[in-house]
Amino acid sequence: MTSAYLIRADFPLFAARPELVYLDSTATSQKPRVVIEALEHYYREINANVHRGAYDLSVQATLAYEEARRKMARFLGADEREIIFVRNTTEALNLLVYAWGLRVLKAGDEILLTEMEHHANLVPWHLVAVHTGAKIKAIPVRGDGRLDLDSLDRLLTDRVRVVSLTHMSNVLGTVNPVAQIAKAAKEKGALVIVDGAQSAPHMPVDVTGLGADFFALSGHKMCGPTGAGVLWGRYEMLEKMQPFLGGGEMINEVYLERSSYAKPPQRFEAGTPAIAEAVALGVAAEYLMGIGMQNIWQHDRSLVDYALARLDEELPEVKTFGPRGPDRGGVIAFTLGGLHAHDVATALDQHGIAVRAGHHCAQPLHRKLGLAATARASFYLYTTRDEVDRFIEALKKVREFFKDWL
Amino acid sequence: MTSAYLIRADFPLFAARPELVYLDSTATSQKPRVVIEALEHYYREINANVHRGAYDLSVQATLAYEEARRKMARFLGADEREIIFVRNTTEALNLLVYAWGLRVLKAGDEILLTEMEHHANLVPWHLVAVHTGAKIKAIPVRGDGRLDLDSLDRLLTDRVRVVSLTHMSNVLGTVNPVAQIAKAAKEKGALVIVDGAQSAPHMPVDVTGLGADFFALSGHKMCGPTGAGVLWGRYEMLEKMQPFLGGGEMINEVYLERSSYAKPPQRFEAGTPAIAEAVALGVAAEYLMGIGMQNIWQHDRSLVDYALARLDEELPEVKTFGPRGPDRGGVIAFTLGGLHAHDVATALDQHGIAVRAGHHCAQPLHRKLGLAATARASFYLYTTRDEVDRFIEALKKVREFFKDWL
Amino acid sequence: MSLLEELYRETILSHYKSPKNFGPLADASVSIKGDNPSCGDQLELLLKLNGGRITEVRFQGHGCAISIASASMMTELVKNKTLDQALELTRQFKAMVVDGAEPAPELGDLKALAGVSKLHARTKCATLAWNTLEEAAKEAGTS
Amino acid sequence: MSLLEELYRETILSHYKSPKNFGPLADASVSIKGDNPSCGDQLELLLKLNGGRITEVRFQGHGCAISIASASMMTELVKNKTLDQALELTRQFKAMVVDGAEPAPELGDLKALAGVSKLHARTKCATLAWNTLEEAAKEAGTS
Ligand SMILES: Cc1ncc(COP(=O)(O)O)c(C=O)c1O
Ligand SMILES: Cc1ncc(COP(=O)(O)O)c(C=O)c1O
Repeated sequence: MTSAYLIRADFPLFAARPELVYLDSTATSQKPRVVIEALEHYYREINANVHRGAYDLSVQATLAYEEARRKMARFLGADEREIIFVRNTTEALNLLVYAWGLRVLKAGDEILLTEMEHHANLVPWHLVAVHTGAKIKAIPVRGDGRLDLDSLDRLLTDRVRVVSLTHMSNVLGTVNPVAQIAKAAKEKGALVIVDGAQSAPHMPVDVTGLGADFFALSGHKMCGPTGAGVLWGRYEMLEKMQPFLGGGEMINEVYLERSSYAKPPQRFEAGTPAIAEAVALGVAAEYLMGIGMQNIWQHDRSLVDYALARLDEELPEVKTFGPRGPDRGGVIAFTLGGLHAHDVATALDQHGIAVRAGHHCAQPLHRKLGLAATARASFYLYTTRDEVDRFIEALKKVREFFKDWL
Repeated sequence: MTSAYLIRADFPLFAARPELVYLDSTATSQKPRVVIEALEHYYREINANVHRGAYDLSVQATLAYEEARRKMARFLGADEREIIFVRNTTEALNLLVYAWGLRVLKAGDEILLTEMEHHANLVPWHLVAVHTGAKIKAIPVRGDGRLDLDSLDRLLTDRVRVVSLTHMSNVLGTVNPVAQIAKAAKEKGALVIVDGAQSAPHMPVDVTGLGADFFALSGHKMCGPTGAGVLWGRYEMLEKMQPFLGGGEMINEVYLERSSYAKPPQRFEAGTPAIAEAVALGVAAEYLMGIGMQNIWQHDRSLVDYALARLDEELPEVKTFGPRGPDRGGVIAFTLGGLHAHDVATALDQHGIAVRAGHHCAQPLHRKLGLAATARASFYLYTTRDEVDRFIEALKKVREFFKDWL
Repeated sequence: MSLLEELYRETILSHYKSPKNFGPLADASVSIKGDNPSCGDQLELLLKLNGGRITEVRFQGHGCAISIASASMMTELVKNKTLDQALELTRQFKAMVVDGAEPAPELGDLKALAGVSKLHARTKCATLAWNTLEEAAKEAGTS
Repeated sequence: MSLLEELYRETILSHYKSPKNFGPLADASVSIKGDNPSCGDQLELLLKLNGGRITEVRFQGHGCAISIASASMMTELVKNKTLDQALELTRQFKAMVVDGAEPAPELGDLKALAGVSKLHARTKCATLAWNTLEEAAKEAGTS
């Protein structure tokens, strides 16, 4: 990969804040200049509403928007008709719960999740469970931070109608063997939904190869603007699905008391979309493809291996979570002695190191770890080895500062 | 108001396209420099995820986001805890349908709409009707483009649980007497929802004065970016309502099989919001308040009166729709002889005039008018009298061009 | 010649005002509805088939000059052609109005619509009848 | 002195490690739970009241040094005060940690938390116990 030291120059925020060591890309990534400029360019030169225009400007806006759809299709190895623009992963998963789960699931059906899910892949299913009587089960997480696949045979009963799981944990960094699980699930006739919020930004994703039915991502975590994400779905599935939000653009004919619906993807994009944001997300995907998703993955991998080795060696008071090995992305949740994660994060912030503290929207996983909160450092294509060093040196100072209280 | 000729200078798109006469602000508005710069500034200097941060950058992002909420509260005369950020009016109305309509309405209940509703305020209710057995009724539109209020007594039965109507029609320009209708509806114990997509950008709105329970707007129509809108709701109502989307940030406690919810407005903002867009929408609202909503309304009013007078006088082949008088905003839907609206719009576009053609997401209203489509010209704070003149001169050329076929 | 003059010629406007083969068709073998939801234009295409050949074709509905003229000229062109020939003409027509290819001589009068390729906003109008024809051919193939 | 040193002093860390009045309280007149959903901190406040006076107060739960120390010192301060006095102290405490006001002398040791006003991310931690106290006072007033 082009050196992270050079890549940094593409990100204006680092120039504006030269002292900052930003280790919270798992929450949201920084944005390269090309993405910010794409927004600017859109608003300065081609802003108009899409689809409905009979004039040139609106045609240009529509072309830009549909071009972004093609770029996202290329990014995911999908067909452009399978790309639905949503706000974020959360909306994508809710769309599935409302348009499919609430309509199809029945009492006695089972929903199989994992213990490492983000709230975005838990809370919407609770709604389904309450309203339909379907039951939620979860694949356990083992002590090493990997899923307990031995339990799969037992859990994957004939009653399981859907398996919805994260591709990569935002706490443990674990990359789950989605293709293997999808295959087993498909054999049971279950639908497979992948929460790609953390995988799409950090590794090559080929949705057809995964064998899943749906894949959700958030643009803001992959160098795109806030407000735009993607739900990918197999076209046969999308065609069968009822709409989620009702309104303009997703219809065919509307009467006062009834309406008929357009084909996918329009069926699932009601109202004026986040046009500029989708366009800029397309630019972000192109930017990442230019650098190479495999290169980004290798970079994340090498930083996390380096950081974990140094932590193990030099900071025995630090406890980290998640697996070691090639199935581990650039996320490190950790604790320092008996200190609370918030106090550690505040102390690191005083040294210019931005890490997150809390349950990272994964309360059930934290409960399993026996903790209310962890601190979390995460890496991305612009993170340098130098920054990892600064993080570790700062952590040593924090340990020193609190030494009587660990 | 500061002259529209001066205001134009705030909008970069007009400098980039000096020949363009943009008459489609009803679909989406152009964006002033301050709004584009707010996005840029956000991404270049303060981008981080909100709410969850233990570090300074995230605190700054959160402060900017919450400041935007306060600005929108000021814009609407509301309390900041009553401002929910959504994508657009469409999402706001769907939120109400899912979180309230589908849960509360029963067979036999009635939903009262109007014949001039946008699809965003029709299609979601169809879902409720199908699933609950509630019945949809509509206040008729009279020949002059106003609502037939005489029918209100008859329509507003004890079975009406909700009255949902547009504040201003995006086709007729009619401003509906919402306060009066809300009062009558409240007397019957019905909930009142106002689609403010067209009113919020163009006139002063004081939600408490309106007497409604909910009010929806789209940021992109009021000088803000795409991807951010607002649902305002009375706090007592919001407090009683179940959530819509489930995910991070809207929860209190999450277990594998159940969850409890945060207070409003967080309860209704699941996942990473459109942060930069919300921040920029706050800047847009401030920009509009700086110019003065009453001034903008007067400006729209004077342009529409001028345009209608010239059309009546000089283009008898043009038929316009909607009321004449102080309850008419800056929107003119029209036909030219027997020509199809698309052909008229294409011809106008060749003269640099951007108008929309179609049913403008109001098929039932067009059916009532006996037309499949109309052309529509609409005005905003940056529209000059000179542009109205150019529109009318171009329309004359179009008439001349098609004269044998009118 | 302006784009407007290039497009809205006598040919097109007269087909618009007096479309050919317009109206119902009793005993149609296939009838298919097409629409452009973004503008509300709607069209129904009715075909009588005999051994893979279009022996009768009519259409009804409403739309702009471009969509109606395109439908009207299309019905004149495909009548008495085989479905395969009609699909080949569809390909040629789309090449002209979508990709801006030189009008194939087989398209005859339809070359009057070549200007649409410069008006992206209107390609959907010009292709509505043809897309519907493709749907009809699919339906005929499966039934 | 760095902000870190200003904040994490002996006072605070020792309250964190050995909180006062921590644990259950049998026969509490009011018990109220408070939480910071954004970080998962949770706290339960238990009060025994007698004629508007707080005769016993304890808390339990988990949180960071700032939230636990704040709760611990708060319980020491409000014990044997009337609810009205406790609410006035709450006002003074919030003025200090939210608005950065000079610590009121009545706050005693709690002035050790004054630095929080410079750490916006942590004001919620410092005020958690106090917000819960306000809720408890509301509950006591209505019951
Ligand atoms: C009256 C009215 N309601 C709702 C909408 C839908 O707005 P949006 O597409 O931003 O959700 C519009 C805009 O087209 C409108 O004019
Ligand atoms: C695994 C995972 N799923 C879902 C989400 C939710 O993403 P968003 O907030 O963009 O909807 C996140 C991000 O926090 C995540 O890490």
